[in-house]
Amino acid sequence: MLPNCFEWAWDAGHFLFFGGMWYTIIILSLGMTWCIFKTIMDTVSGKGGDHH
Amino acid sequence: MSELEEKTENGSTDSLEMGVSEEQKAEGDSGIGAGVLFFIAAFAVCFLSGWLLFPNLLYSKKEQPFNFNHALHVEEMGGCDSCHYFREDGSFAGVPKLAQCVDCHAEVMGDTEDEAVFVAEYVEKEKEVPWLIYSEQPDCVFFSHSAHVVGAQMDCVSCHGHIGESTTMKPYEENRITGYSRDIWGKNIWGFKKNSWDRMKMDDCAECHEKETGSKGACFQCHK
Amino acid sequence: MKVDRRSFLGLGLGAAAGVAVTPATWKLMDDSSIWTQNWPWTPVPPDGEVTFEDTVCTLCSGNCGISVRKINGRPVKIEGTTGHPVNDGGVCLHGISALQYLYDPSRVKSPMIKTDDTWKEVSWEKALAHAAEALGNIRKADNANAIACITDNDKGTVSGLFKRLTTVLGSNNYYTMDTMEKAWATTIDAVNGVKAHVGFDLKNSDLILSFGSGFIEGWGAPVYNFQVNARRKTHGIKLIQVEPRLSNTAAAADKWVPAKPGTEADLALAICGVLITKGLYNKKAIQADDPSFKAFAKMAQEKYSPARTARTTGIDVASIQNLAMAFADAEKPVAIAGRGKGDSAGSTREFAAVYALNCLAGNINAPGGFWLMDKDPAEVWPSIEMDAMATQGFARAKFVETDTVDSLMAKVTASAKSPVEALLVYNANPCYSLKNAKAVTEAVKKIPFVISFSSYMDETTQLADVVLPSHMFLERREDVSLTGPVPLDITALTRPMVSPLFDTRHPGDSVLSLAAAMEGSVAASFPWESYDACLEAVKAPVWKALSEKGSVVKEPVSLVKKIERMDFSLLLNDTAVVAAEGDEATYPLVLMPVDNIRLTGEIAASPFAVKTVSDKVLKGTDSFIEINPETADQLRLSQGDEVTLTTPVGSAIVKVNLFDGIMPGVLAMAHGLGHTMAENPYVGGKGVNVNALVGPVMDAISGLDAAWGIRAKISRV
Amino acid sequence: MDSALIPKGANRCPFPVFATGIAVVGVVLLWGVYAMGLCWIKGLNQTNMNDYYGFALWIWADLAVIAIGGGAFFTGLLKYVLGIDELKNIINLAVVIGFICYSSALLILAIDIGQPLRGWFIFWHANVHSMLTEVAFCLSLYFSVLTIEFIPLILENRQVDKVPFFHNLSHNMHTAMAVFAATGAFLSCFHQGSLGGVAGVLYGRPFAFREGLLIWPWTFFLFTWSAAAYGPCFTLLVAKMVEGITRKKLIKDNVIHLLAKISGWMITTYIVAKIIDTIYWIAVTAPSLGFSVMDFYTDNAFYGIWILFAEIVLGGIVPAVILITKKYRENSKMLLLAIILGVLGVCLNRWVMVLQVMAVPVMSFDTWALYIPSWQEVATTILPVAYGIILLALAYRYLPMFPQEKELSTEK
Amino acid sequence: MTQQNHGNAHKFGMVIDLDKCTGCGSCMVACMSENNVPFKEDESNKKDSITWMRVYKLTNGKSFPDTDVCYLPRPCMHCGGKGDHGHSPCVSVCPATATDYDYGTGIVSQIYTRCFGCRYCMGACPYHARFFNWWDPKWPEGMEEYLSPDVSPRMRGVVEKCSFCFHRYQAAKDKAYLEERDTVAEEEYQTACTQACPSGAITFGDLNNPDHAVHQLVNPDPHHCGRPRNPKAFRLLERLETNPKVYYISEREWVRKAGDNYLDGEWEKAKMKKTKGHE
Repeated sequence: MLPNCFEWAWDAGHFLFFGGMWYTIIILSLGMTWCIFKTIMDTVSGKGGDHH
Repeated sequence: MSELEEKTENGSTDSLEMGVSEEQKAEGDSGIGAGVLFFIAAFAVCFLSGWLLFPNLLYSKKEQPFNFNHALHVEEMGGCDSCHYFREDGSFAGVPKLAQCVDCHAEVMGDTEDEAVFVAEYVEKEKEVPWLIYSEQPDCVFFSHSAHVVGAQMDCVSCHGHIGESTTMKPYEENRITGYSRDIWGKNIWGFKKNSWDRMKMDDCAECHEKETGSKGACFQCHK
Repeated sequence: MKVDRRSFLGLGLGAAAGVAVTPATWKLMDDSSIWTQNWPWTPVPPDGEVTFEDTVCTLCSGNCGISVRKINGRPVKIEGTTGHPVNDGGVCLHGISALQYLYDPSRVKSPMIKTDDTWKEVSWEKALAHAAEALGNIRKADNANAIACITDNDKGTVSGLFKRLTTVLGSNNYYTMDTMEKAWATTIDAVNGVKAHVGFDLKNSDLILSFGSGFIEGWGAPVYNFQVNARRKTHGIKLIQVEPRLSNTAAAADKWVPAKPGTEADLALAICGVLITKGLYNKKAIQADDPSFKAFAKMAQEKYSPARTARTTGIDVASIQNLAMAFADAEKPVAIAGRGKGDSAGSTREFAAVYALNCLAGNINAPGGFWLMDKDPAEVWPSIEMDAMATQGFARAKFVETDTVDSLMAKVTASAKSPVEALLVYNANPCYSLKNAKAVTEAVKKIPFVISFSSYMDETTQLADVVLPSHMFLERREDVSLTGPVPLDITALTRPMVSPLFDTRHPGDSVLSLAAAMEGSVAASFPWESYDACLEAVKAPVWKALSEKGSVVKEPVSLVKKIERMDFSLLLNDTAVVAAEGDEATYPLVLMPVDNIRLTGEIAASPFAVKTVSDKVLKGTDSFIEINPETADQLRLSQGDEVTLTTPVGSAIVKVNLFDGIMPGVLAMAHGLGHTMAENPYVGGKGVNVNALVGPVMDAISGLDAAWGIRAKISRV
Repeated sequence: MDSALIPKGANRCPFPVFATGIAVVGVVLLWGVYAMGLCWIKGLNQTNMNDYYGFALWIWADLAVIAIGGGAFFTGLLKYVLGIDELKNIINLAVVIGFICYSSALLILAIDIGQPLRGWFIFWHANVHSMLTEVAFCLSLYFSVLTIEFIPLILENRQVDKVPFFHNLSHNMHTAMAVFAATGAFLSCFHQGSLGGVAGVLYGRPFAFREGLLIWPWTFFLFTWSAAAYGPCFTLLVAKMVEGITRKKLIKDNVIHLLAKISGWMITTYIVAKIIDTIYWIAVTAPSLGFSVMDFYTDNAFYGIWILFAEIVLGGIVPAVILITKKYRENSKMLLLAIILGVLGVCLNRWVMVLQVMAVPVMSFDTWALYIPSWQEVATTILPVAYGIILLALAYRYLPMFPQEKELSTEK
Repeated sequence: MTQQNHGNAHKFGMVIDLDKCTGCGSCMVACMSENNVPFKEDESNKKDSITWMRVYKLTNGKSFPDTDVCYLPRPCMHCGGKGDHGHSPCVSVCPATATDYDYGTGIVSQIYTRCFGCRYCMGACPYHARFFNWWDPKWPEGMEEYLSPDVSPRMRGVVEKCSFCFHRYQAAKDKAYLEERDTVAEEEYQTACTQACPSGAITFGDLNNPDHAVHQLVNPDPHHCGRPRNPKAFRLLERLETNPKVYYISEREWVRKAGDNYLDGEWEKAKMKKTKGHE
């Protein structure tokens, strides 16, 4: 998972596999941070108050 | 579901909602304060206990049966290999047995209190001294001294540190959960180490093997 | 400030965030998995200096040389001693698992006395006093001859001590268990009138004609034979196996001759007949004009002509001719007999027939042939002192003329009150290994006082009144003389590999201390203060070599040259024919006990050995019987069915195992299961003891047990 | 009693009735938890598994539950990525089912391994060449995606929605859902495939081995395709069951038939690929390793050629035909039959790809090995089913899963 | 030793002469005693009985009296995998690299502290040479004294297998290092089963080293991943390309045929081709 794992080797297998994994994790975490950041912005600006 | 039912059903819930929101508004400001305060307090307590209390709890300190003065013996007997020697089949004798010590210590030598304890409790009773070995690796590890000392011409200090110059034995710290000695698992809980003998985990061996032989080596090289 | 829901939420989140930032969680996760790598209940064997020490394994008559690997004096592995004349580095599976016998859970840990059916651990003094008192009362009642003693064989100093004790107590009832070596000795005595120890020089032979012997299944010295078998391809040694079932030996043999069970002797005599008619026998060895030979020749050619023998053995005439021609053409042929491992004696007629075959081939005392060895035990025993009770008892007649425990037990069963009032048992387990084991167990129960010297709580010891537990062979220094049919004369010395684990004694010391407890002339006849002293004194002639080198190998082996007569008259009449007990009508099938290298006869097998046993021989606690698929179809049985196996002697519930290699109409069952040892769950209570289903058949000539099987029937459960 | 939590305008059974239902299923859950405890504390000797059957009921349950949980990623893919907006009425149910299936799969894996405390070694000391590593990574990542997809649904609960922060959060997450769904689909394609790869790479087992493309055996693509094909069947099946139990119409027929049609075409294409693969396997792969096809289906007590017929014809061709012809698809009985056969078909395929692989002897002197699960194994397999029912019931009661529910209830 | 220095790497292997093997089981017990293999009270369920070396009983399937039996001892094959690149069936599937192929010796290692018991390797191995500790090993009271320190006793929940007695190679290397030799002689590294076999049916050594007996007995073909060129020798399941390191020798044709799977008539066709070829 991380370069300080015992099994870590800078070879094709690790690049593809963990490259894909970290790429996916980054997308998910970016997506979530964007959502939360936007939510904070909306809540502070008092947007969500009305109950539709 | 008829109109009526729906209205009453809505009606009842609305009132409930109304009630809830009023409360929130009433103590709006202080409520947040209490929450945050508790947050910080809990955070601080856990943070400090995690960093300070936990390491001490995790490691138990044990004293050696009696003190052993390495410096004195090195001076008297010569290098490490006078007591820690290789057998002719290549295996390593490790910590000397009572039989070796008795060659000189048949009766009390010198006036230290530890000498008295050693002769009384162990030499006379012919009981092996239950030394707590700082650099004892777990059962799954096969470490070949001959490969390192003879094969790679390494000196003892790089793995055992300056124990040869010590006059007193430091307390033996053992991880309560795993049973590993602190010399194996490392002083610094975060894993930084100044000199090579501060920690002797798998990664440390692998690091040196990588440097010297170009690869971490196959599993069975160090496992049994 | 009001504590409400939100503050609790804050508290929780704060704590979680706090802990997450410290190394605690990750450390605990890491340490918990390392904890699973070092569970306190997973043993950590201490390391140390590796040393090797040699000794001799005494689990069977092969006496292989073994070297024990020790770590700081703690034995961890048994390996073969390279260069040892018998086994040269190889060891059988039982020898390798000897350490499991050392730490066997059914070891007797201290002397015990049984009072109204419950064992009580006592001190050595108390146990010896109790035994001495009982023996003393019998002697005082002027019935000294009622004391009997059973040991495995009469070789070596410890058996000598037991024999001496029995004699000095005033009884001539000293018996040894039946083995193939005893049957051969009586045959040679009957035919040649000489006392000799039989040996087969198989390594130098070029044709081995085996009549039912488990040549590579534990017969004689098992590892010696394995190595002979391994040389067959390179040294051109042919092996022909005569057996109704495809055993491991038959499968490895160059030719398997599936003769009907119990007809091996007929086939041997038929081959003799063919050799004689074709004049292909060694004329020098046999005086053709000798009247007894002429009678034997006439009988062999007529009574056992190939045509008639074909009917009795089921082997066609051509095959019999070929066998004879093969035996004649071979330069150094040898014929061997002794069923399976040779644990039980066997019929003298069969041994005589095979011996006749060897005589015709003229290979007696020849390289690669049949050796009559003269083994001088090199023991020096001081004289004994007999008091009045002893001399009077000793004068009385022995309970059973022939030296066989079967007849002794039969005599005890027959008489209302047991003639034997006290029984000493050492290195033998009659209640398990004698045929018709249940009857033997009842007989031993009738004996008022039984003293067992066993190291294990085996079937016989469970019935004893006093147990004087012996060291296990890895804890003893003792002389061992090679008894197996191997062309070697070796006396070896076993060395203690570990200091005794329990409150046990060397059996020699037990005899000495028992004699001392009896005081009087009995004590006087044992002038040594310990067994080690006795060993040194008795083996004085060879002690120096024995103690230094660990073994004395007599090179060359001294052979019995002077043979008075070659008289095969015992084969002329049919009295010695051994048939299977039970009538054919009620018992249509024949049950044969089969010796399996992976199981042991005398003592129970080790947990490792039982683990190697196939699940077609033992499954859970059920034994299997091998049956030919044809016979199984006739009885509408399929693999794994549960059936009741009934023989004239007993019955048991077993499972069916279809095996093409067994002759239709014949059943086979492994020997060595059915031990009843509660403390040892690894072997106790597993399977059926085949000895409980097969009855003894007394041999007309030797009186030993010559049973090779029994008639049986099976019915669905 | 809990009416404040029930979505606006939806009516649910009275709380006591709901509570007893949960209690009953809860007892089954506790029985499963007891068996799980036994397996963890006493070890895996509690099962009837042995050295021939290292993989057994649990791994089958694991594979089957992931296969039928494929509805979540496929429906998500259709709605968010391919823009078939009509599926928004069923996507919530699909996500809940997906969440239940994946959490069950992770739970089963946690019970199945011999040293649960060392489970994280699969992440830390990962062997990138092993299919099981790939399964573990993508399974847990996709589970996080499913959690992300599930959170907005939870936030729409009436009481939670009141808190403005949560209200905004669920709204924002809806807007970003397409990204998550796409990542989820990418992850799912991988790990569904690698579950197929688990059996396909075993070149020591001629029954399971398949050649393939680069490092992926054909079973890799077949498993993804079959999960995507049969997943929606299971979602429809659960929808039908929920409607049956609650005796309410929750999803409009056009949505059901749309999803059924897509699933039908997926099954058709899958079964064609499966037939081709089977023929290639029978004609080329197995014979090259010395096995004729009947060696895999004869002289044992259970596995006969019937299992191949059942998997391909009954579990594949029949549901495909029903689902792609409009007349049959519209007939609710035929639809139900098709989706049941579909789900059973995929479960049978997973059974064959796990258990028959272990049963078939490879060495000529080896024998067939048959195995019957122990009660602990059965209990721990039923545990996720019970847990799933409870979670679904809670979601149905307190979360607005079916947008068309109010509309359909007023129509009646 | 990485994959690069394939050149001077050893390739330890075993040759078992099935005509000398008597099925006595010494190899099984020697292996269990040497490697602290545990034993249960009932070991008759051969599907969960841990026997690193197991002796199979083969029959030629003919009826009485043409039946023939042959015993086949089966240790771990230490497969080299397709093309001998070290992707053995089990090594290529282990998710946590608890089992690994050592290019320097050709031995498949099994690390009991890394294995978390997913048992995938057991499914991958066609030879059933891998065993799971369903139970925590337990020795009768006092018997733990006979455990060897060279092989760490296992705990429940992990897979174990034959290691070609690798601890004996470690000990031999220890001695070699002390005596400043960098190679280990043939007789210095012998497995416990080889040493214990009373019939000398098992030979062990370095297949890459022409002076070693295993190489001479089998004459492995370097261009076909060590396929035996001696016609009487065969490997188990050759066609699966697992490239095992254990070779078997037998004069009996039915035994050689039992080593692999053949379609109807394939064996006869192959035999004709061979006789026409170079015999």
